Amino acid sequence: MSATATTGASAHRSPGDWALKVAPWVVLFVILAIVPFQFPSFRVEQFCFWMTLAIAACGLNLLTGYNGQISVGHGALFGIGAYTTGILITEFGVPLFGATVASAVLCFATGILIGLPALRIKGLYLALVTLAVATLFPLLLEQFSAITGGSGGLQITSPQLYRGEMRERPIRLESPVAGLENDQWKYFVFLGITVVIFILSRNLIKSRVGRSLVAVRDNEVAAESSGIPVSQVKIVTFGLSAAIAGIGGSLFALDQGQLYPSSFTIVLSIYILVAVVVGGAASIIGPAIGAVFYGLFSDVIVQQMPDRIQPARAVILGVLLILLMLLAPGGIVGGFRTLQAKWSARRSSALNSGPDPIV
Amino acid sequence: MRDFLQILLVGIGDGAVYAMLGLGLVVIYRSTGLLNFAQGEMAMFSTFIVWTMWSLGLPMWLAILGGMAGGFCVGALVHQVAVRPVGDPHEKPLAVVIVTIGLFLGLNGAAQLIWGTLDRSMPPLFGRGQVTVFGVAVAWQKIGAVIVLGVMVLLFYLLFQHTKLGLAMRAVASNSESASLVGIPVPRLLMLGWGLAAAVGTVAGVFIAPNLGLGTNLMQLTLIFGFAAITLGGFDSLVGAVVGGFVVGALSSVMPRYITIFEKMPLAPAFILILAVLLFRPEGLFGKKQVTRV
Amino acid sequence: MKKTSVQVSAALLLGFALIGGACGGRDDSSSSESTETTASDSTEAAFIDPAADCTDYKGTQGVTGDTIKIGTVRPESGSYAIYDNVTKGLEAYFKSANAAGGLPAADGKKYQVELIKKNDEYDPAKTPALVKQLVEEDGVFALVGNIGTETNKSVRDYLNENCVPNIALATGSTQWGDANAYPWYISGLPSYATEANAWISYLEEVNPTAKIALLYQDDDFGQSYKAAIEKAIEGTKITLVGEEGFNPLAGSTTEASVAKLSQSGADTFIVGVGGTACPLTLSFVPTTWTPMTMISVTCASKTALALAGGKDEGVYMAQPTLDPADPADQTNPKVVEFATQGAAAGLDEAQIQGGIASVGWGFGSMFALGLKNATTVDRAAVMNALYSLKDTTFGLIRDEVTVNTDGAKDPWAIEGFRIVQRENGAWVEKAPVTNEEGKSNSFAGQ
Amino acid sequence: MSSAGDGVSSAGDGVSSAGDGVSSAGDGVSSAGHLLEVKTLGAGYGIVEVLFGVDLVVDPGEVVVVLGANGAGKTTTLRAISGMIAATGQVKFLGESVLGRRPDQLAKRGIAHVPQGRGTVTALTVEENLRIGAYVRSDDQIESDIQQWFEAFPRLGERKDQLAGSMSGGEQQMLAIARALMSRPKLLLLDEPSLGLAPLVTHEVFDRLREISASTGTAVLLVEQNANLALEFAARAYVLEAGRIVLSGNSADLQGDAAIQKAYLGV
Repeated sequence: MSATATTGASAHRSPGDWALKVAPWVVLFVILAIVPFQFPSFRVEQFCFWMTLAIAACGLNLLTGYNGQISVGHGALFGIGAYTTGILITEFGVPLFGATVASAVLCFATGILIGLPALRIKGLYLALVTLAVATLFPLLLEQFSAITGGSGGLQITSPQLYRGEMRERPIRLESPVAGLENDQWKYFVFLGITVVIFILSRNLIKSRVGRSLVAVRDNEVAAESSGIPVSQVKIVTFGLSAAIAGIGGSLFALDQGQLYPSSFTIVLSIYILVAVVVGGAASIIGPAIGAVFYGLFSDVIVQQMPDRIQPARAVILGVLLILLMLLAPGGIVGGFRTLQAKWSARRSSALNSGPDPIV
Repeated sequence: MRDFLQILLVGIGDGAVYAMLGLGLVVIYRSTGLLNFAQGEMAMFSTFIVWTMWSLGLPMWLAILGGMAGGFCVGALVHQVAVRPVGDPHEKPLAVVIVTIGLFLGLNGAAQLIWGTLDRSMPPLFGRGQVTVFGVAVAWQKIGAVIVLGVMVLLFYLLFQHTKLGLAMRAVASNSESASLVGIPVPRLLMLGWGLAAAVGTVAGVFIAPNLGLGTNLMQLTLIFGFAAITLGGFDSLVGAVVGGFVVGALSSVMPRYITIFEKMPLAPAFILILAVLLFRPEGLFGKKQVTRV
Repeated sequence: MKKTSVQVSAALLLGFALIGGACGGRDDSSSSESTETTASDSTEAAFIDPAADCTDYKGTQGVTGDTIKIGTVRPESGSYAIYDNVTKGLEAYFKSANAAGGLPAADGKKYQVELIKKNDEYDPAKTPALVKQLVEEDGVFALVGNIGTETNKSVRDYLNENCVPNIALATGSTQWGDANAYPWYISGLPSYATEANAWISYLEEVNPTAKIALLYQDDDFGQSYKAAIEKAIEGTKITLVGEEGFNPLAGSTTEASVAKLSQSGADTFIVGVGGTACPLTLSFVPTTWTPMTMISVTCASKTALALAGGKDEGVYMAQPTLDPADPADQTNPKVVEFATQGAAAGLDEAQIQGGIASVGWGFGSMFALGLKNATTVDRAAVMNALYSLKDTTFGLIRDEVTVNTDGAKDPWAIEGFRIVQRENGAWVEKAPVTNEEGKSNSFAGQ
Repeated sequence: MSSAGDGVSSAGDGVSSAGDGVSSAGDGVSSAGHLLEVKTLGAGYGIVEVLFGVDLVVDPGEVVVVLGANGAGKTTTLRAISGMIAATGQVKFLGESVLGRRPDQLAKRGIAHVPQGRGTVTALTVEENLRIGAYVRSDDQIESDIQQWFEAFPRLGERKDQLAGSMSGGEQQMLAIARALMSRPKLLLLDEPSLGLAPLVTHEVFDRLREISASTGTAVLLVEQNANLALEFAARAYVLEAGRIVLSGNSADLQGDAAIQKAYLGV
């Protein structure tokens, strides 16, 4: 891994290398820009859902991948973001994306609250507590049905001009651009937010703060002794992670326009975690890849499978997870890096015909 | 008062089953230091094996033995192919959590593939009969559950305190390196521990299934109660699992009926218990301090 | 490092771009702008007038030659997968119809049905994408037998705005009575409120001072029962002396609730819960309490009652349909037809007798009726046909139950129940069918 | 890699006997007679290599010590021999190659290993520790052996029902050794028994060890930093430096040579 990094950094900045570095980004952006025009509307809306999942996974990755705190409960934070957005818009008439900001703030606060016990509870025990949170969350939604709508769901509505009068109508993101349909507009808005969140989290990870996150993960005592305020770092990471998951949830609410407790069961938490580890924990783009992988798997591939073997989907996913942990614990990104490191090591050893570089 | 007593007894009966599930969790925790999030699914799977044998005409007790044997194999296999290769749970908690989640999904899906999605009916081991004590009806099934739990605890006590195998298992749990150096084949004992836990889970499943209906989601929420039980009792304490099971059973039966805030979430008392114990007394009531503090 | 990840993601994206190519590009003519249907008060004119209510109306989408495409969404996996048996029955109906040459329509042709199924795992967040896929990509004519209250609710605006029929919903939630606002929906079950009303009517007859203990499922389904019971006992001497909500997601049994209700002094026990919890509730009733017990129709199937451990003896229910497991009903031609043709279409004995697949069979039959009665093969025409049924019947509805609809005035097809009691594993009639034509919405307080 | 031999000959100007000892082992001529024979042993942790070819032999009943500074690879040598870490090279026990076997398989063959610091199973009682020590045995003398240990160490007997973790450091070390010997091994591997013990206690432990070894005929391979103590106890010694054997010879010779004392043993 470090070998790749150094070859990349120390490479001569020849135009060819530069092109090689930029080309994938260009290809990626071109693809992302074309996608909404190539698919029917329901697919584009599914992509929007994948993006909300990617954002939540990005948040969880900060916590689990970079800071080493395991949460099996991010589905609940995602849900808090979603319901906050829904309630603010429907009950208090908050503008759509204003509600997103408010959700992020509220989730940050919730994250701090959950982060407090996490100072004393670690590893598997933290996983247990968050698992319990995730299991409890849909029940909480039903318990407080007066504001959440309970199992009947929360219809997110806002006053809209309709046939000449103001009425409570299901929210929708109206496209201001003539050539774009609503779902395509939504796609680009979501894409913009997703990209900004991933870039911000990348910058965070590359910064001094990010290094202290990793230091705390790798060795708390050492981090403490080198002057890193471990408790603060852990709590704030929990808050940030929760806030990002909350933004994902908020967009989910805007995407769906209605919320039901059964969407926020433990299964959602598991899938967010799956997106992180399949894509590659502790890699910036890993969660996005994991979310796309999961989306492809559950919304495209599984739907093509014959009826009788539909339950095999869980088996496939389960076996895949176990194999991944045994063979490529770094997920897709990690596995790819390992392959590349091997390949470049072979190439360099072939070139130098010297001994393999160790460390 | 009478309805309180009636509800309390329901809770104690449930508690016996949570304790059984907890025993399995404790056995695994003691041998591998791992919180097995797939324990419930292992139990569900082997309960289906019991059901299959029973519906093929075997007597219930024989079917249960068969299911325990089947569960033992599932547990042992799971340890060999999935858990052992991952490594130390305290060094790589994320990998271990993911593997148990993978097992959770895999076993659940496999059960759906094999047995379909219809809830099956399973007769209560001790029948549907009841005795009335002071105007309160107590099902034989509840009394049976408490007795079976007692027998299980006794057997575990004999195994761990009075056999060479049990001694070896305890040695592995406490210090696997030293255990290995005195000639104990550690991997084989861990495998045995997983098999044992799954076999115990079968009994829990046999008691839960008649009440919840035998479906693939049999254990998904019950497991949280089991975890609450062993958190309260101490992750490494068999006695703790039993005491914890009864307390959790009683609380989650009584509180939702008398405290409005818990009305729709019998799981909440269990959750509060887990959080409070881990925060203020992480070793639980009967656990050893060194083990639970990470 | 960065380079690597980008390459991976680019490769993945390229992957699904290829899938996109295979799926084809966007159909530019589809527009999501839409208008809401206004109620039409005219009795002469058809209930739905697509020319006035629908922009971009595609009345014959899904009909090509003599084939008609139908979609359905149900939980194939997950906790509610038991309801997949409804879909099995639906599928068997269409298979059987196809084998017999197809469904007859007003244009004299017989249509082969192509059924496309989607799995939403009972999660209303998943339903919209799948329903949109059925409508936009698969291009179905209508949805038939969609399962679940919340799942159907989650696509109600979409389907009504796009004028796509959703026929024979597998849910009796009282909200489907709002045909004025949502004319493209029609339920395939009786309203839960009508059922609850039937219980109370019978109680008034046999026990006018009944003291009821109610166990209800704490969601739309169970709350429908609760509201209807409360409304029905107004002005009677019947009282509600104990009630307990039950949350099927909470992971506990109904045992403690039953224990509490058993001490309430009630002489009547109404079990307003569904799924596995219902028969198990019966098994929890202590021997010290012997109330007259009424159970939800959703629990009446043989499959479900097998879970009661013999405690189903003596319970009552309000029954709108024939029971394929009941010896008394087995000679009825409707049951004979279901049993023989269902078996030919691949249903096994357990499914035929189970009482769940037969419901799905009825849903298929309801669609067939709409197609047959429609003036043309057209979405609005089929809906209008279903909203103007006159003294007809379909599926396994009891012969005495009259089937009539009249637009928003009477949007419920099934409104009659008889009261039966379980004796020696079979249902015995205690009160004959009472038809409550056009009153279902009033029972629900609408 | 014949570096071990080279090292000795270059260093062993004054002590020719040391060179002899190693060369005879290195040749492997008389391998049949050795209890333990280690050749070109290499081992490490992950990518960090610690041992670069260690050669040593132990004969039946013999007491041998491996000396060396902190980090020289002493503990790693023992761990590699008893199969606790992966290793390369050759390890023969009783003439059979045992490299790659698990520790429990070696324990069955007669190698007992008391690891550094934590030799006891702290969650078991004193008596249970002894009993678990006899895990590989199935004869009927286990009970009498336990009683013998209680007689030999009354303090263990007094606390037989206490958890091992509740005893003092010296008592735990004695218990660890006793537990290892309960398996009636042919070879005892001992890793720094003096670590963290008071000098008086250390002496007592070594005295006991000598008695037991002499009476049971158990060979001991000891690893120590405390050179003087160890050389008094052992008949032969190897000196390990940076993962290689740099010197070997009889304890008496090593003790008598001031230059060696200064260069390698830090005295």
